[in-house]
Amino acid sequence: MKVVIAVIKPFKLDDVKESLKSLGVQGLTLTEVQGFGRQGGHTETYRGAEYTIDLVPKVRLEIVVDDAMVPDVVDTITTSARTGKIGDGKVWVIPAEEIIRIRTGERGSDAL
Amino acid sequence: MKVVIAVIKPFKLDDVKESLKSLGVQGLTLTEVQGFGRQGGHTETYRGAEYTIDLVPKVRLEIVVDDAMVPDVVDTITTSARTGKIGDGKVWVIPAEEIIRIRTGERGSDAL
Amino acid sequence: MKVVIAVIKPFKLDDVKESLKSLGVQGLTLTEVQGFGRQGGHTETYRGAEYTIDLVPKVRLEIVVDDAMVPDVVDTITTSARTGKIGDGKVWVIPAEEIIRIRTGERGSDAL
Amino acid sequence: MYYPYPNWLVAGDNSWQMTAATFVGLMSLPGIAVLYGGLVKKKWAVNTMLMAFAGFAAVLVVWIFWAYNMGFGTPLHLGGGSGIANILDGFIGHPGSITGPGQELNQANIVNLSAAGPPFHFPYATLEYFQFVFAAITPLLFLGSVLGRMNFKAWLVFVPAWTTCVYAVNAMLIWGGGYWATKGALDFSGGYVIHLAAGVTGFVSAWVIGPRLLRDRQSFPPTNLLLVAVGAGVIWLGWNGFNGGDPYYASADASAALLNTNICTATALLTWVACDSFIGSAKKPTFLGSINGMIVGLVAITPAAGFVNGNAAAAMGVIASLVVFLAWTYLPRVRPFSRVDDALGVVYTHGMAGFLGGIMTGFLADPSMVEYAAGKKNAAALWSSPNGAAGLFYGNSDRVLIQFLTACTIIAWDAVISVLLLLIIKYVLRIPLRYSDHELEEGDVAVHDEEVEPPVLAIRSDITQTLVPEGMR
Amino acid sequence: MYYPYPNWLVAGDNSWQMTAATFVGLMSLPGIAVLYGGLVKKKWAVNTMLMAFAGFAAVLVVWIFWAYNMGFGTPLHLGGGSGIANILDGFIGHPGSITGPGQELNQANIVNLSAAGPPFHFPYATLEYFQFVFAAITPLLFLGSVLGRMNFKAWLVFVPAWTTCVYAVNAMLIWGGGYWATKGALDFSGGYVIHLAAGVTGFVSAWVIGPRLLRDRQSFPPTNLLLVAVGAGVIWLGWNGFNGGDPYYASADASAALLNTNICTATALLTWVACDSFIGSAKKPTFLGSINGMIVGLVAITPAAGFVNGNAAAAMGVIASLVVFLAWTYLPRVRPFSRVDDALGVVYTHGMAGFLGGIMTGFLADPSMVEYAAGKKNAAALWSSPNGAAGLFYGNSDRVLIQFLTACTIIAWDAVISVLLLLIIKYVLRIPLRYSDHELEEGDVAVHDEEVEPPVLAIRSDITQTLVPEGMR
Amino acid sequence: MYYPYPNWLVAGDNSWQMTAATFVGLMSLPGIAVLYGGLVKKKWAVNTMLMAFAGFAAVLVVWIFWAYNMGFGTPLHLGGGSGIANILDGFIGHPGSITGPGQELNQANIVNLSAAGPPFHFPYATLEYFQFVFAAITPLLFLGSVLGRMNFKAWLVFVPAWTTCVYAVNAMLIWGGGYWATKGALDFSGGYVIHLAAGVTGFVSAWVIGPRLLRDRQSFPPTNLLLVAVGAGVIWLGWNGFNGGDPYYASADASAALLNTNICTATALLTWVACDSFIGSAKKPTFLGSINGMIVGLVAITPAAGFVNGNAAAAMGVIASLVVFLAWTYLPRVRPFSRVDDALGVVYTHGMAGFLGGIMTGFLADPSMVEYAAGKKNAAALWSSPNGAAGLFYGNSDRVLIQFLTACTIIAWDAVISVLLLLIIKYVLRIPLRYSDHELEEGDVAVHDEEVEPPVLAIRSDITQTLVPEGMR
Ligand SMILES: Nc1ncnc2c1ncn2[C@@H]1O[C@H](COP(=O)(O)OP(=O)(O)O)[C@@H](O)[C@H]1O
Ligand SMILES: Nc1ncnc2c1ncn2[C@@H]1O[C@H](COP(=O)(O)OP(=O)(O)O)[C@@H](O)[C@H]1O
Ligand SMILES: Nc1ncnc2c1ncn2[C@@H]1O[C@H](COP(=O)(O)OP(=O)(O)O)[C@@H](O)[C@H]1O
Repeated sequence: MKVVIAVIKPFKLDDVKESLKSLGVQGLTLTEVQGFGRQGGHTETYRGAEYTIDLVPKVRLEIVVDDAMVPDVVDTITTSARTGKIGDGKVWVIPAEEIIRIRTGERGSDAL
Repeated sequence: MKVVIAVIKPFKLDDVKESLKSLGVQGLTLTEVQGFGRQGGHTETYRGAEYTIDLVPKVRLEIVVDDAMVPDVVDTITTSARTGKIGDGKVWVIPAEEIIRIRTGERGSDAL
Repeated sequence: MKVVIAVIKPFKLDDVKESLKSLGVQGLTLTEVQGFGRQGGHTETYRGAEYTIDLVPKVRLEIVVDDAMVPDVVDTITTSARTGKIGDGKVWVIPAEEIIRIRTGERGSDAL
Repeated sequence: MYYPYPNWLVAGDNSWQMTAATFVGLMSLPGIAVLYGGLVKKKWAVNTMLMAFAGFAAVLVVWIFWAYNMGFGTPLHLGGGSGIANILDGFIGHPGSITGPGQELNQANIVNLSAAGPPFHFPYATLEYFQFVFAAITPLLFLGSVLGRMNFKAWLVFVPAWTTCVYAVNAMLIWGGGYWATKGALDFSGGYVIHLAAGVTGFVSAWVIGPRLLRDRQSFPPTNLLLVAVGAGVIWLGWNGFNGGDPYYASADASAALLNTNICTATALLTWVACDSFIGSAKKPTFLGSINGMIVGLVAITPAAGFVNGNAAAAMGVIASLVVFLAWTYLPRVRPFSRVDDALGVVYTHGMAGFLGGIMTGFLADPSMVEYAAGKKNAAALWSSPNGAAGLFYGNSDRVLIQFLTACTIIAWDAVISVLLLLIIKYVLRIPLRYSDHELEEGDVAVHDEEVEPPVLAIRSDITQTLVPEGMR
Repeated sequence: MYYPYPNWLVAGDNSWQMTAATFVGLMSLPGIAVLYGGLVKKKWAVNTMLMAFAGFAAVLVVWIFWAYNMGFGTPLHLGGGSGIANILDGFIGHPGSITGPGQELNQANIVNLSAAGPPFHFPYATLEYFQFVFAAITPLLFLGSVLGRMNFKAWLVFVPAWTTCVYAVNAMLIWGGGYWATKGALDFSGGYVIHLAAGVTGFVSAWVIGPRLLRDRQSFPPTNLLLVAVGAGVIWLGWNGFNGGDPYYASADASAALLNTNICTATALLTWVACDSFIGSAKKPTFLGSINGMIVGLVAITPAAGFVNGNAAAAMGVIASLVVFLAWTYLPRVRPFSRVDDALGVVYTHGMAGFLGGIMTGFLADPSMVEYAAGKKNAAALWSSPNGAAGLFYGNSDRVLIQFLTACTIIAWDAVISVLLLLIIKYVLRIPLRYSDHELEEGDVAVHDEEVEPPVLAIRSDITQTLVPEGMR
Repeated sequence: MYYPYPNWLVAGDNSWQMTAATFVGLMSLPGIAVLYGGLVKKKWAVNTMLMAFAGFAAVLVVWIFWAYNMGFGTPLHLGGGSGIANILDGFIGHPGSITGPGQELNQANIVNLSAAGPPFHFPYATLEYFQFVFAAITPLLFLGSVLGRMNFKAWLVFVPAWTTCVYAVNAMLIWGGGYWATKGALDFSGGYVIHLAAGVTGFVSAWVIGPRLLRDRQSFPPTNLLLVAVGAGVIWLGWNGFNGGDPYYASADASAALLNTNICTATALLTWVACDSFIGSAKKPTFLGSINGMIVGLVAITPAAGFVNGNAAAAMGVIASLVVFLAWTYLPRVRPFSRVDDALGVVYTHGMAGFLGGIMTGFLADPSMVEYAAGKKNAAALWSSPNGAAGLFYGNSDRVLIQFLTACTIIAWDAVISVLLLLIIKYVLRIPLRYSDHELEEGDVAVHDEEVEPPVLAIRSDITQTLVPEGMR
C-alpha cells in the first residue's frame, strides 16, 4: 500500500481527476494548499502598502493505492497535470502500512 | 513512531476527538479537505448554469503516535467516526522516522 | 528522499521560510490547519451561546528533501519556529520513495 | 395651465412619506435579509435570504388584493355593537383590492380615524405602500425564530395567511380605528402591532414546527459579522422612517419621534455593552451584544416614539435593555422558554422589548408631545394647547391598564391563530412544516442547490470549447 | 428679510427629487457594484467593482461638460423638418456644459417639453443630477455582459463615448422632447432608454469583445450570495426613486408609480420562484432565481410605472417573469444567443424585460392614471378629467405600434453605434478591448494587484521594527 | 379643525432635512463600520465595528444632555469682548440638555445666526438630530487612525470627552455663530469642523496611543473588499445628505451643493485612478485607489459645496486628489509622518483633503452661488442680486487668510486638547489607552470573544439532546 501525493495547479484538477477515474482510482482526498517554489509569487498593494505574496495557490491530492498501481497513477498524474510551465508541481510516494474503510472496517485493498 | 491519517465526516469530528482524548492522545492536527469517492456529490445552479460538485467536505486528522498506540487509535477512530453510510472515510498509517517538539527540542515519545 | 512535516505557529511562517531559503531549500507546500494539543483553545460567544474553540490555527509545512538535508532542515525549523511558549508545534519526518517534477518528469534529487 | 397634483396634496408630506416608506423597506431588504443571513450558520444563509425576499413579495400580493382593507378599510361590524362583543365591531375590515386608479390616486383616508386628525396630504398609494412595508417586515422578523428548519413551501403559505388573519386584525384593532384605538391604546409605530406580534408568533411557530437539528443547535456560529453590521446599520437608520413616518406628516412630531428613536437606541446599546462587560459571564463587551441592545432600543421606543419626551426615551433604552438582557440570560433555563427553539431569540428582542415599550408608554406618554393641534392654523397660541396623549405619570390613571389589555389581546389572538394556521397547513393542506432530516443536515445545498460561498472548484460541465465562439475577437 | 429660495421652488418637490436621485445613485453604488461583485467568480470581484465605481464617475464628467445638454437641452435641427428626416430634428441636442452658477441654480426646464406640463418646482442642478444617476447606471448594467475580460482602459473610454453618442440620443428621442416623444412614445423611467439599451449594448459588446476564457465560462460560481442580497435589496428599494422620481413632482402619480413598481416586482419574483420550483430542471426554488425574477419585474414595470394601474402592474410581473424565464432557459441554445458570451445574461433580464415592459405599456396604459392635470388648480372637478396616456386596451389603437417602432429605433441605433465605438477604440485608438490571456487567467491579481479577500499570510516587507516608533507609548 | 403642524413648519424642508440626516447617519452605520471593518486585518474586524457602533451611540448621549448646546446654543462669553480675547466670546456655548418637549418641538434656531438668514422651517429636533449625525461621524472617521490597538474602554471615554471639549468648540467657532463665523470663515459642511478635525485628532491620538504591533504593521491586508465597496457606496451617496443638507432648506443651493459634491468626487476618483496607472509604482489602476480618490473628493468639496460653481468643483477634485496622492506617496518617509502609525491614513484622506478644500474655498467661492436671498420674496429681481460668499478669485482679498487662520485654530486646539484628554484618561482615570501585547496578538478573539467569520467547527457544548424538546413536531 502506498500514498501518492501530488501538488498541482488548481485548474488542472479536473483533467487529473478524470484521468485517474479512467485508470480506476475510486477515491482521493484533496486539500487547497499554497506552494512556494521556483514559480515566483506576486505583489499586491493595499492603501499604499505593498505586500509580497510569494505563495501560489495549489491543490494537493492524496491517493492511497495498491503498490501495483503506483507507477500508473504517478504517470497519469504527471501527464495530465503538465502544462510545461514552471510551477506544474510535484508528485511523491510514501509507504502506507495499513488502510481501513471506516464504514465497514475492511482493510487493505478492499478498503480502497 | 507512526502517523495515523484519518479522513472523516466533519460532523463526526467532535466524537472522534473526545474518544481520542479518552484514549490519552494529547494532540493532533486537523485539515479541512474535500473528498472524492463512492459518496456522490451534488449539483448546484447559479444563474441558470449547472455546476457539478463531486467533492464532499471532509476533515483530515493527522496524529503522530507511538507504535504501540496505533491499533488502539485506529480502532477508536474507526468506531467513533462510523455512521454506516457511504462516505464515512478512511484511516491509514504511515511510518514516521522522527518527531521533535519545537518548543523544547524533545524527540521521540517525549515530543508527543 | 524524506518528507519533513512541520506544524508551526502562523506568525512564525515568515521566519521559517527565510531560514529554509538560506539553507537552500527551494520549495515547500503549506497548508492552513488547526491544531489540537496542550495549548488551550478559547471560548467565543454569539447571541448568548458559548462556543468552545479548542482548535488553534496553525500552519503545516511539507518539504521533500534529500536524506542528507534532513537534520539541517529539522534543526532550522526547530530553531526559527521556536518562541518557547506552549503550542510551538512539532516536526516529524517520513520516508518518501520517489519524487517527480511534473513539468519535466525529472525524478529524485533533480526533481526538488 | 397644467398642475402636477391636486391641492389637497402637500408635496413635502408626500415626499417624506414615500421616503420614510423606502427607508422601512430597506430595513427588510437588504436589512433583515443580511442581518439574519449573516447571523445563521453558513449552511442556512441562502435559505434565510430567500425566505426574506420571497416573504416580502408574498405579503404585497395579499396586501393589494385584500389585506390592506382588512386592516385600514371600513370595519366589518361583527359584534352587534354592545358590551364585550364591541371588540368584534372594530376587529377586522372588509377585504377589498386597492389596485384601481382611484384607489391609488385619490386622497388617502382611514375611515375610522378621519374625524380624529387633519386630512392626509397624500394619495392612497402612499398610505397603502407605507403600511405595506410595516406589514412586510413583521413576518421577516419572526422568520428569526423558525429558520434553519421551516419548509419554504409552508413559509410561502403561512406568510400570506398570517398577514390576512393576524396582522390585519392587529392593525385594525390599534391603528385602523378598531376597538383598542377607540379605547385610546397607544402604539406609535408598532411595538404591539409588529414587534410583540412577531415575538409571539415566532415563539409559538418555533414550538409547533419543532427545533432545529440537535447538531445545528449545538453549533450555530454566525456566517459573517460584517454582513450583520450591514444589516444592523441599515435597520438603525431605516428606523428613522419607521418611527419618523408614523405621524403621517413631515411634522414636528415626526422630527421628535426620529430623535427619540435614536436616543433610546443609543442608551439601550450602551446598556447592553455595559451588561456584557460587567454582568456577562465573560465580562467582555461584544459586537453582537451591541447589536442586540440596539434592536431592543429600537423596538422599545417604537410604541412610544412621538408620545414621550427625550428624557423618557433615554430611560426607556436603559430599562428595556437591562430587562431583556436579564431575561435572555436567565429565562432560557425555565419553561416554556427552555422547551422552544427560538433560533435567534425573537421572543426576547422583539416580543419582550415591544411589550415593555408599550407598557412604559402607558406610564411615560407626555401630553406636551403634541401630535395634532386643534384650532386656528395660524394662531400663535395653537401650539401651546397641544392635544397629545398623557400617561400615568402625567395624570392619566387608566392608560397603563389599556396598554396592558391591548397587549393581552395581541398575545392571545396572535398565538392562537398562528398555531391554528400552521396546523391547517400541516394537516389540511398537507404541506410539511419542516424539511426532512436529510435536508436539514445539508441545508442550502439540499433545498436550493445553492451555497452562500460556492466552492471555487465547482465545474460547469455543459460548456465546451466549441459552445461559445470567439465573437469578433 | 431673507428667503431661502425663490418662489418657483417647492421644497417638497425638490426634496423628493433629490431624495429619489440619491436612491437611484445607491442602486449603482453600492448596489450594482456589489450585486455584480458578489455574482462573479472570485478572481474578478475587484475588477468588477472598480469598473462600476470608475464608470459611474466617468459618466458624470461627460454629463456636466456636454452630454446632459445633448439629451435634455435644445435640439440640434439636423433633419430639415419634413418627412422621415424629421427624426433627425429631434435626435440630439446641442452639447454644452452645465457647470455655471445659473446652470445650476435657475429653474429647471426641458425646452421641448415645457408646453406639455406644469413648470418644474426645482432648479437645474436637481434635474441634471437626477438625470445623471440614470445615465450612470446604464453602463453599469451592461457591464454585466462584458465583465471577466473587458480591458479597464477600453471601458474607461467606451463608457463616456457611449454616454455621448448613444445614451444622449436615447434620452432626447424619448424624454428630451425628441422625435418619439412627439409621437407619444411612453417610457416612464427608462424601460427603453436604459434597460433595452443596456441589454442591446451589452449583448453586441460581448460579441465584439469576445467571450471570457473557456475556463471561466466552465466555472464561474458566484463569490458570495450575501453580497448579492445587499445589492439586490438596495436595488429593489432604490427603484422607488427610479420610478417614483420620474413624474418630477412628489405627486399622486409618483406614489402610484412607486406602488406599482413594487407590485410588479413582487409578482415577478414569485413567478420566477414558481418556475424554478415547477418547471426548472431541479424543481427547487432558488435564491438567485428570486433575484432574477425581482430584476425582471423592476425592469418590466419601468416603462409603465405611472401609466398603468395596479392590476396591470401585477399582470405585467407574471408575464414578464414567465417569458424571460423561458427565454433564458431555451434561447441560449439557438443563435445568436448561443454565440455570444453575455456573462450575467443582461440581454435577458434587462433587454427583454425592458422590451416586454414597453410593449405591454402600449396595451395597458390606463388614461385614468393621470400624470398632469390641466385646468383650474383648485377646482374639485380637476381630477375627474385626467389627461393620462391610453393604451390599446383603452381605445388607443396605434399606441402599440409606436411603442414597437420606438423599441426598434433604440435597438438599431444602440447596436450599430456601440459596435462602431468599440471598433474605433480597438483599431483607431489602438486600445485593446480585452485583457491578454495571461491576465485573464489570473484576474484581479494580474490587472489590479488586488484580491477581494487577500491571503492573511501576505507580508509587507518594507516595515521593520525601527521604521515606526513607539509614539508616546 | 386639526392641523398637523404649525405654520412656520414647511413640510418640504423638514422632509429634506430628516432625509439628509438619515443619509448622513447611514454613512456611519453601516458606512464607516463596514468600510473600516472591511479594510482592517481580519483579526480586528469585529473590534472595529463595535468601536463604530458604540462610538455613534456614545456621541448621542452627550449630545442630548449637554454638547449640542455647547456647539449651537447661546455662547458663554468668556473673553470680555475685546481684542484677541474676542475669540473666547465665541468659543463655546452654555451646556444644556435638549430632551424636553419644547426643546424638541419648537421652531429651530441658532441664536447667533438668526439675524443672518431666514428662519428655519423645521423644529429643534430636526436640527439637533441633523447636527448629531455630523458630530457622530467625526470620531468614527478618526477611529481609522487608532484602530488595531486602542482599548475599547478608553475609546468609550475619549469619544464623549472629545465631542464635548473639541467638537463642540469646532462647531461653535465656525457654525454656531462663534468667532470665526463672525469673521466670515466658510465651511459649508465640515471640511474643517469634521474632516480636518478628524485628521488632526487621529494623527495625534495614534502618536499618543502608540503604533499597532509590528506584526500587524507588517501584515495588515484588508478583510474583504466587497464590504469596502458597500461602505464606500453608501458613503458617496450618503454625502448627498451631508452637503445637500447643509443649506438647511431644500433650496436651489442644496441642489447645487449636491451636484458639486458628485462632480468633485468623480474627478478626484478618476485622478487617483490615473495616478495609480501612470505614476504609481505598479502602474496599475486599483480599486482601493479609486476609493481613496473618492474620499478625497468628497472631503475636499465639503467646505465648498454650495459656495463654488461646477467648474471649480471639477478642478478641486483634480487638485486635491493629485496633492493627496503625492503626499501619501512621499510624506510617510519624513517626520512626523514616519513616526506615527496612522493605520488607515486618516491624516491624508481627511486631514489634508479637508485643509486643501478649505483653502481652495477661499480662492474659488463664487458669489453667484447664492445661499440666501434678501429682499421681496416674489420679486423676479431677487435672484439676480445674490448674497453669496466671494473668494479671492472673485475679488475678496482676505478670504484666503481667514480660511487659513481658521484652519490653524482648529489644528492647534484639536491637537492640544486631544492629547490632553488622552493623557487624562491614561494617568488620571487610569484606563489603559491600548490593549496589552497579548490581546493585540489575538485581536477580536481576545478582546470580544468573537470572530468576524467564526470557524464552522465551533461547538456549543451546553446543548444536549434532551435540553430542547421536539415541540409539537
Ligand atoms: N521540496 C518541496 N517539497 C514540497 N513541495 C514542493 C517542493 N518543491 C516544490 N514544491 C511544490 O511544488 C510546487 C511547484 O514547484 P515550483 O518550484 O514552483 O515549480 P516546478 O515544480 O515546475 O519546478 C510548489 O508551489 C510547491 O507547492
Ligand atoms: N484511495 C483513496 N485515497 C485517499 N482518500 C480516499 C481514497 N478513497 C476514498 N478516500 C477518502 O475517503 C472518503 C470517503 O470515501 P467514499 O468512497 O466516498 O466512501 P467510503 O469510505 O464509505 O467507501 C472520500 O471522500 C475521500 O476523502
Ligand atoms: N500527536 C500529534 N500528532 C500530530 N500533531 C500534533 C500532535 N501533537 C501536537 N500536534 C500539533 O502540534 C501543535 C502544538 O502542540 P501543543 O501540544 O499545543 O504544544 P507543544 O508542541 O508546545 O507541546 C498542535 O496544535 C497540533 O497541531
